[in-house]
Amino acid sequence: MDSIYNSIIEALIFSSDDPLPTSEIIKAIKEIDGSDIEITPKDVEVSVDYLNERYEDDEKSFIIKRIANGFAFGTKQEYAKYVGFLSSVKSKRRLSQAALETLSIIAYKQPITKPEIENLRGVNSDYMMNTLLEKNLITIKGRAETIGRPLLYVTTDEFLKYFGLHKITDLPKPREVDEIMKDEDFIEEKRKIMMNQIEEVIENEVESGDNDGSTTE
Amino acid sequence: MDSIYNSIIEALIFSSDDPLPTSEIIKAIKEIDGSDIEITPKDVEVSVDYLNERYEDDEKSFIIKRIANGFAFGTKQEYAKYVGFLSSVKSKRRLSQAALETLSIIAYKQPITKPEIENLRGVNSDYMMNTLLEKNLITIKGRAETIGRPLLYVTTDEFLKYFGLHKITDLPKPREVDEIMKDEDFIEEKRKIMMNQIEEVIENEVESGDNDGSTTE
Amino acid sequence: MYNINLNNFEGPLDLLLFFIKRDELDIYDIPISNITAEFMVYLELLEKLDLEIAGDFILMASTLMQIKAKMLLPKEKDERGEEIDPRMDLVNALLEYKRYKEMSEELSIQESQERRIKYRGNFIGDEKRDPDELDTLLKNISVYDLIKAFKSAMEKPPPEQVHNIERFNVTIEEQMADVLNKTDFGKEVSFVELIKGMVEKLRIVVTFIALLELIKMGKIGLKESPEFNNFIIYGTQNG
Repeated sequence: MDSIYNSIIEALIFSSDDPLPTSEIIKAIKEIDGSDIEITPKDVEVSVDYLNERYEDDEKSFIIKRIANGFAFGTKQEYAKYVGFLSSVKSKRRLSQAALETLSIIAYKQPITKPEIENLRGVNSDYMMNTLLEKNLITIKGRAETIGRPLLYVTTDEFLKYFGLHKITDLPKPREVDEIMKDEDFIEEKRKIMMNQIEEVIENEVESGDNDGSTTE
Repeated sequence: MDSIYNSIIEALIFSSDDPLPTSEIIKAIKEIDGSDIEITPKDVEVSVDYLNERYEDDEKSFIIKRIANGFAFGTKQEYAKYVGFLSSVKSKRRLSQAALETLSIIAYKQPITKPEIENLRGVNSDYMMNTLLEKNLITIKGRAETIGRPLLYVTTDEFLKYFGLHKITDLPKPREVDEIMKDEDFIEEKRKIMMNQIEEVIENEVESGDNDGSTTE
Repeated sequence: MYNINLNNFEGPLDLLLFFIKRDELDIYDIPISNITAEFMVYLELLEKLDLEIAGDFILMASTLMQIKAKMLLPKEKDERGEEIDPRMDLVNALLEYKRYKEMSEELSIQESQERRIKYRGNFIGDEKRDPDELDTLLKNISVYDLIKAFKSAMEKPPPEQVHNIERFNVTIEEQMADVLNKTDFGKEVSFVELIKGMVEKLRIVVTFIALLELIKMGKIGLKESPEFNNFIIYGTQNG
């Protein structure tokens, strides 16, 4: 096997979204470079071992691992704490879908109590509410006059800043969002009305101007 | 900065599923190794350049790219056809001409309102806006101060990533109107020819590795 | 008759640009009559084939006819007395549109190039260690720890001796509000920090009772501090 296939095998394993089996690697190479290319499963194994030796020599932070009947790149154990920190920060920072849902309910219905939110979402929202409070996206503003006088939640200035809004009334109205969605029927109706209006004008125009007798029908 | 951080920076970028900003790299290192570690954004840049030189020397099939305000590992162009075979590249549909047109207006004039976009394009853009919003290439950011306070649209990091741009300022500059007039046809033709050539190359590559006949359009 | 691919045009401006380019027209001196006629043919073609015509094409048709009509009338003049070309707005719109059309071609090239690159997408092989162990964020503080810290705080000699005796009017409610304020959503304060500057023992006692009350209500939480005999108070607000 030509040594150029080391790099190609590397590229294939790197770019695969799943652990890549030897058979797929061979298939890809034969498909692109021709079925007469001689490459065996053994060749692929040797190539991966060679690549891994190179990564070791070059003190790379990653190697090719054998995972679930295939090959996948992975960072090494030595870097686990750095990598772990990054992923934990990310997972904390990303507003999960549930948090976003809760936040949108508060944003549009504020001031609102926790029981009301939970009623709308149909699930317990303690954790979500705490996350949002911690991130300073919502805050408590007084109590409702209802039984038990539950706390009322509102969004914060931080919330506005995060979403690039000046004031809370700047939030897109549900109606505006609908408007962005294409409403086929509506557009078709509008078209027909406009077409009828202009039809007459066109006819007059064609007759008076470049009158060649062919009018719209 | 200690040279050990080359490997740590490599591991951090390698393991990030989004382009990783310099600030995150510094934060992770300080968090794990102590806030007294001296590491500047400049150090990170130098480190990435050093790593990339090494990948070149070692004939690696991937390098660190500056994209969407951060760093990410990506395959080199030379391996496009092999990588394309593994599906995900070819399955991405290209954006339509109308989508690209709308997107270029938003990219250059952001923040911009829908009426402004429609005025420039001369067509209703509801459907396009919806498509671009769904693809997360644009998003809503606040409202204009003009009458009716229409929503303002901006491009996203996903937009940068999609077009392989590091920062929004990396966009090619639009020509001045006067300039367009001067050499209009010449440039236009040249561009068309270039486009067709690129298209052809890609299509051939995709097709050659793709026997189900579904190609890009 | 030229062959026109009906679906080739993104809008009326695009179609007009096509006419201008095809017939090598001077954009600043568009023969409006011809181009209007061409435009109408196209529009009728669309109608005949029953293709979906956006209202925008129809709108452009009326704009063109308006310009055409104005061209026949005596020219309007601007404030400086110069003649206004009725085609001016259309020309400007065409040029501006062309600008972005060009840019969309640039973007298309970038898109093509970017499609050749694949970013890493499989992270299951990465070794990760949960950094939780690094945090001292542990909730295994008992009331015993609390009392110990309190006792130690009480035993520390106050930094200054104050001799004047005043009516002491600190309430648990006030101290609760103070603590809540200092731990306002996520903010943290250590116990030592909290009682710093409190010279009267009674004030520390009242603050301590306020803390207990808030913990009971679940409005604050405690966690270990790296320092011995101290602890961190943080706001929770889970009602």
